[in-house]
Amino acid sequence: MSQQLYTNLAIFVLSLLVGFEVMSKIPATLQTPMMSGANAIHGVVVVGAFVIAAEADNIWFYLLAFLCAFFAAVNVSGGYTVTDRMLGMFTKPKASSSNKNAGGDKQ
Amino acid sequence: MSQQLYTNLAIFVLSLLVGFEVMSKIPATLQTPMMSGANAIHGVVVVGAFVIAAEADNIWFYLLAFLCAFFAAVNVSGGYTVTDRMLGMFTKPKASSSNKNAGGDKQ
Amino acid sequence: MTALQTIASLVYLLSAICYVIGVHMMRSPKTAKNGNILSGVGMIMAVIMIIIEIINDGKIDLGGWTALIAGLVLGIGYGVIKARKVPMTDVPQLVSLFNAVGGGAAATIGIFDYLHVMPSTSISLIFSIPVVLDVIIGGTTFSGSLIATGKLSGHVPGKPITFPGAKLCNAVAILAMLAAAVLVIGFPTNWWYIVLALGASLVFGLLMTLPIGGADMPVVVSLLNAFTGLAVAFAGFVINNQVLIIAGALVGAAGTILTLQMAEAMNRSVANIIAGGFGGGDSGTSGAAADVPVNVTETSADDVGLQLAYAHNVMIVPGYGLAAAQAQHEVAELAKLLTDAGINVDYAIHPVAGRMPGHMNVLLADVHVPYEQMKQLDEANQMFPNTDVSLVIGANDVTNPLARESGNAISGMPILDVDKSKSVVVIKRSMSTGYAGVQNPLFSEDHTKMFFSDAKKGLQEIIAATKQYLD
Amino acid sequence: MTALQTIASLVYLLSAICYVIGVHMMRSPKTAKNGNILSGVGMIMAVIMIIIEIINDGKIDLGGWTALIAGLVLGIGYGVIKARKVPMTDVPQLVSLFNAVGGGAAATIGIFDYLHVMPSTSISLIFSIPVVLDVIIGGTTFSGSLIATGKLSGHVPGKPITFPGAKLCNAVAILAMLAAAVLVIGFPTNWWYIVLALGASLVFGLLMTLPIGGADMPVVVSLLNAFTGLAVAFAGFVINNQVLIIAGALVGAAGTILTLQMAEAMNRSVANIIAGGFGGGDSGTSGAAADVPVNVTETSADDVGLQLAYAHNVMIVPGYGLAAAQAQHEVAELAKLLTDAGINVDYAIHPVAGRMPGHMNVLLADVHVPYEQMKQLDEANQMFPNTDVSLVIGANDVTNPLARESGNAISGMPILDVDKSKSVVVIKRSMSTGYAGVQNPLFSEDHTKMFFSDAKKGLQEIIAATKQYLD
Ligand SMILES: NC(=O)c1ccc[n+]([C@@H]2O[C@H](COP(=O)([O-])OP(=O)(O)OC[C@H]3O[C@@H](n4cnc5c(N)ncnc54)[C@H](OP(=O)(O)O)[C@@H]3O)[C@@H](O)[C@H]2O)c1
Ligand SMILES: NC(=O)c1ccc[n+]([C@@H]2O[C@H](COP(=O)([O-])OP(=O)(O)OC[C@H]3O[C@@H](n4cnc5c(N)ncnc54)[C@H](OP(=O)(O)O)[C@@H]3O)[C@@H](O)[C@H]2O)c1
Repeated sequence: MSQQLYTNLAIFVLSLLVGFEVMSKIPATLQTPMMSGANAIHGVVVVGAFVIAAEADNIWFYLLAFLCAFFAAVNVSGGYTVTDRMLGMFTKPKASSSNKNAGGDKQ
Repeated sequence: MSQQLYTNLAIFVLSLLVGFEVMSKIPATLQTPMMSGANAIHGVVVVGAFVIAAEADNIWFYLLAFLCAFFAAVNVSGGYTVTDRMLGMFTKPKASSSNKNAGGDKQ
Repeated sequence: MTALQTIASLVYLLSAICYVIGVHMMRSPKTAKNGNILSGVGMIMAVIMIIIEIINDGKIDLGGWTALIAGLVLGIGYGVIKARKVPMTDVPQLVSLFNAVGGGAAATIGIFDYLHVMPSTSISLIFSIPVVLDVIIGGTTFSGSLIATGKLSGHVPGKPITFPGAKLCNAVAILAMLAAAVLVIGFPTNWWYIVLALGASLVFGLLMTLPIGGADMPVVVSLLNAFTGLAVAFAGFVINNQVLIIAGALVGAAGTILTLQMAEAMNRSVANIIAGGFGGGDSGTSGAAADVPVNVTETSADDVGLQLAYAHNVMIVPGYGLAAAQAQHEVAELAKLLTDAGINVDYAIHPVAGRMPGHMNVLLADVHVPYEQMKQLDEANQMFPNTDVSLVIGANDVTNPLARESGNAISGMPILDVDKSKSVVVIKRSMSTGYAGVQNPLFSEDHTKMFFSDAKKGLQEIIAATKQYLD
Repeated sequence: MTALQTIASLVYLLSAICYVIGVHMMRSPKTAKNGNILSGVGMIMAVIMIIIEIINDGKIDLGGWTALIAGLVLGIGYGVIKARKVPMTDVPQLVSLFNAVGGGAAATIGIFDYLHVMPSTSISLIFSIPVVLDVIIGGTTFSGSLIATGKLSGHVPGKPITFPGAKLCNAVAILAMLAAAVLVIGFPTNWWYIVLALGASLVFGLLMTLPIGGADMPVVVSLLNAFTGLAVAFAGFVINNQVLIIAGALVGAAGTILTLQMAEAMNRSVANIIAGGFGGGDSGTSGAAADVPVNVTETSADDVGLQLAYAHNVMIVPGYGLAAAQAQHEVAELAKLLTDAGINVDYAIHPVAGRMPGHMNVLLADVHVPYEQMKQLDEANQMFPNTDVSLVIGANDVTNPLARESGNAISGMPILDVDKSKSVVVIKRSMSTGYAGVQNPLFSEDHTKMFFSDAKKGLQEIIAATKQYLD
C-alpha cells in the first residue's frame, strides 16, 4: 500500500467516525434542516468537477466535465441556499418583519 | 511538507474532532469511569516504549527505555484494570453475590 | 509535496474542520444558521483553493474552461432559483433532487477518470475498486433520488408501485450490478463493463425506490443522502482529493445515523421501509377503511365556532391533513381572531406530525405564527389538562392514545395527550386512519366531536361562525 | 510501504477504531463495561503488532529486550496490583498516578528520540517541534499529576498551598519553559536545552497544581488526563506512529470536553479552578466559620431512632461527609435494619455528591446497596413529598435550597429537594459549610433537626437506638 492510499484510508475511516459521533441525538424538528445541511456538504463534489475539467482534452470529456460541473453546482448552491432559508424559520422571528399573511401576528 | 507529515497531521486533527464529538453529554455518574477509561487509552504509549527499546544501543538508552516501558506498563495495565473494576459497580449487581457486608441486602 | 500542494492540503483540512463544526452547530436551533454558514465558508475555501491549483497547474485548456464555467453558471443559476422559490414544505423533494445531482456528479467523476486515466496507466485494484464503488453508488443514488423527488412532488404516484415479478427484477438488477463491478475490477481495460455497471445501478436505484410509499420518502431521501456522501468520498479516492474523502465520509456516516433517528422518531425501522413497509402510501391512499365500527359525535362549523368563542384556552393540534389541505393560512387567521378576542391560543407541535421531521414548525413559521405559541411535545402535554378546547386539524396518529398500549403499529410512540383536555374537536374528512393505519379511539370518546370536512374548507366555515359569536 | 508496514498501519487503524467505539459504548451504563473491554482489545492488537514489527525489524538487541521486558513486567505487576487493591473511592488519585506515568513515558520517548536520532540526522522543525511539545506537556503532566495524587491521597496537604511570590515563581517557570522550547527548536544540537525544557516543565507542573484545593482535584486530574493524551499524540509524531497520534489526540480532545462537563456539573469554571478557585480546599478546612447566625434545633441519637422506627418512607441522602467518615457500612446496616422492619428505605443520589462524579454510587455499590434503592436526582425529587424522614448524612451543598436563588456560588445547580420532605434529620459535625462555602438554610427550617456528630459514630448510635425501638 502506498503512503498516499494509507492517508486516504485513514482519513476516510476517521471521518466516518466523526460523522457517526456528531449526529447523536438530533431533535426531530431539526432533522430535516440537518439532512439538508449534510446534503449541501456533499456538494463538495464540485471540487472534483474542477479537477476533471482540468484534465478534459476532447469533446466527450468536455461534455462529461460540463455535466459534472452542472450537477455539482446545482447541489452545492441549492443545498446551502435552501438550508439557510429553512434554518431561518427555526430562529425566533424578529419583531420587525411585516406580516403579509393572514393571522397569527406577534402578540 | 512530506506526505507522511500530512498524514500524521490529518489524522491528528480528525482524531481531535472525533474526541470532541464522542464526549458530548456524559451523565455525571459516568464521568469518573469515563475519565479512567480515557486514561487507560493513553496507555497506548506502551507501543512507543517498544519502538524506543528497539533503538536503544547503550546503557543510558537502555535505562530510558526501561523507564519508559515501566511507566507505560503501569498506565496501560492499571488503567484498564481499574476502569473495569469501577464499571463493574455501575451494572446491576447479580443476585448471586454473597453479602459479607453489613446491610442493604437485596429485598 | 510541493509548497502549493502543502498549502492546498492544509486548506482542505481546514475546510473539512469547518464542515464538522458547522454540522455540530446545526444540532441546536440557536447556532444552526451560523453552523450552515460556517460550513459554507469551508466550501468556499475549498473551491478557491482548487481554482488556484488548476490555474497553477496550467493543464486546463479552453474547452475545459468552457465546459466548467458553463456548467457552473447554469448549475448555480438553476440551484439557487430552485432553492429560493421552493415552498418550505417541499424541501424533501428538493434535497432529493440535490442528492440525485450530487450522486450523478460523483458517478461522472468516476467514469471520466476511468475513461481518461485508465488506458494510460497500469491497471491497479487501488484505482478500479473506488471507481466501481463510486459509479454504482452514485448511479443508484441518481435514479433512486429522482424517483423519490417524483414521488414527493406528485409526478410519480406516491403509492407503492409494484408489479408481478418485481422481486425477480430487483434480484436481477442487484446481480447485474455486482457482476459488472467484478468485471470492471477484473478486466479494467474493457470500458463496456463500466457502462454496464452504471446501467445496472441506475436500474437498481429505480427498482429500489418505486415500491416505497410516498410517506416513507423522507427517510429514503435521508438514506440516499448518506449514499451520495459515500459516492463523493469514493470519487475523492479516485482523484486523490482529501476534501472529497473527508466531507463525503462525514455525510455518509452522519446521514446514516440521521436516517436511523428519523425512522425511530416515527416508529419505523429502515429495513422495514426499504422492504416496502406496512401501510405504505399516503394516508389518503392507505388508511381507507375504518375496520372497527365506532360511535362518534358529529358537530358543525357553527357549534365549533360557539365553543371556541366561549373558551379561555384553546390548543390547536396540526397534523398532516393541515399540510395536505394547505390550510395553514386559515389556521393562523382563526388563531388571530381568537387571540384578538383575548382567548389564549397555542399550537401543540408533535415532532413527527406531518410527513417530514419539523414539518409543522416549518409550516406554521411560514405563515408567521409567533414562536411563543408553538409548544413542543412536553410543554404541550403539561397544558392539555387546562385546555378548554383542543382543535385537532388533520392530525391522527400523533394524538392516538393507543400508542400508550402495546401491540400495535404506534405502540411506544410519544403522543400529544389531547384526550386529557376538557373537550376535543377533530377536523378531518372521514373516519379513515392516518399514516400508521391504526384506528384512533380518541375520536369516539365522549368529550370529542368530529367535524368531517376538508381542513381548508372546514376552517373557513369555522372562522365565519366564530366571527359571528365574537361580535 | 512494505507489506508488513501496510498490515501494521491497518492494524493500528483498527485498534484506533476500537478505542473510539469503546469510548462511545462507555457513554451508557449498560454498554460501558463492554466498551472498556473493546478498547482493551484494541490495545492488545496494537501491542501484538508492534512486537511483530520489532522482531521482524531485528534491530533490537539484548540490552533492549532486557530493558523492555524488565520494565513491562515490573510495570504491569505494579499497575495491576495497585488497580486491584485500591478502594473504589480512591480512583481519582490512581487515575492521576497513571496520568503521571503516561505523561512520563511520553516525555521519555521525546527525550530518547531527541538524544538518539538528533545528532545523526539533519535538524528539522518537523522533528524538533513535536519533541518539544511532547517533552514539556509530558513533563508538566508528570509532576502536576504526582502532586494531584499526593493531595488526593493526603500525602500532600489538600489545602491550597501558596507562598509569597508564588505568582512570580509561576511566571518564571512558564517563561523558562517557553524559552527552553524556543532554544531547543532554534539550536537543536545542544542537548542541554532539552534538559532545561524538561526541568522547567516539571517545575511548572508542580507550581500549577500546588495552589489548587484538594476538592477541585478531580477536575484537575481530568485536565491532566487530556494533557497526557496530547503528550502521547506528540510522541506519536516524534516516532511517526499513527496509533499513538490517533489515540492521544482522541484522549486529548475527549478529556478536555469531559473536564468542562465535570466543572459544569459542580458549577465551577475550569479557569476558576486553575486560578485557585473560590473556597478551595476540603470542606473540613475551608468552610470553618458559620458567618450567619442561625437557629437550629438539635436532636439526639435516641430521638432519631424513634423517628426512623415509626416512619413509613425513609430517604437517605449521602454526601461528602459520609465518604470522609467512611461510614458507608453503617449506612447500609441501618438501612437493612429498617427494611427488615418493613420500612421503605431509598437513597437519594446527587450526581456530584462527594468529591468525584459518581462518588456516592460507587461508595454504596461497594457495600452492596441494592441498585433499586439508589434513586437518581429526578426520581428522588419526585419521592420527597411522600418521604417521612430524610436522613441527610454529611451532605450539604447538594441539599441547599439557596441553589434555587441567584447570586451565590451554587446558584443554578440542580439540588435534591430534601426540604420538601415531611421531616429532615441532618448528621454532620458542626454548622460549617460544605465545598462551596455557602450556608444552608435547610438546617434552620422548622422541620429540620440537626444531629451534630461524626457520621460513623453518629450512625452507630442511631443504629443502637433504632434497634431498641424496633424490638
Ligand atoms: N414527520 C415525519 O417526519 C414523518 C414522515 C413520514 C411519516 N410520518 C408519520 O406520519 C404520521 C403523522 O401523524 P399525523 O397525525 O400528522 O398524520 P396522520 O396520522 O397521517 O393523519 C393525518 C390525517 O389527516 C387527515 N387528512 C388528510 N387530508 C386531509 C385534508 N385535506 N383535510 C382534512 N384532513 C385531512 C386524514 O384523515 P381523512 O382522510 O379522514 O381526512 C388523516 O387521518 C405519524 O404516524 C408519523 O410517524 C411522519
Ligand atoms: N462529585 C464531584 O465530582 C465533586 C468534585 C469536587 C467538588 N464537588 C462539590 O462538592 C460538593 C458536594 O456536596 P456534598 O453535599 O456531598 O458535600 P459538601 O457540600 O461538601 O458538604 C459536606 C459536609 O459534610 C460534613 N462532613 C465532613 N466530614 C464529616 C464527617 N466525618 N462526619 C459527618 N459530616 C462530615 C461537612 O460538615 P461538617 O464539617 O460540619 O461536618 C460538610 O458540610 C458540591 O458543592 C460539589 O459541587 C463535587
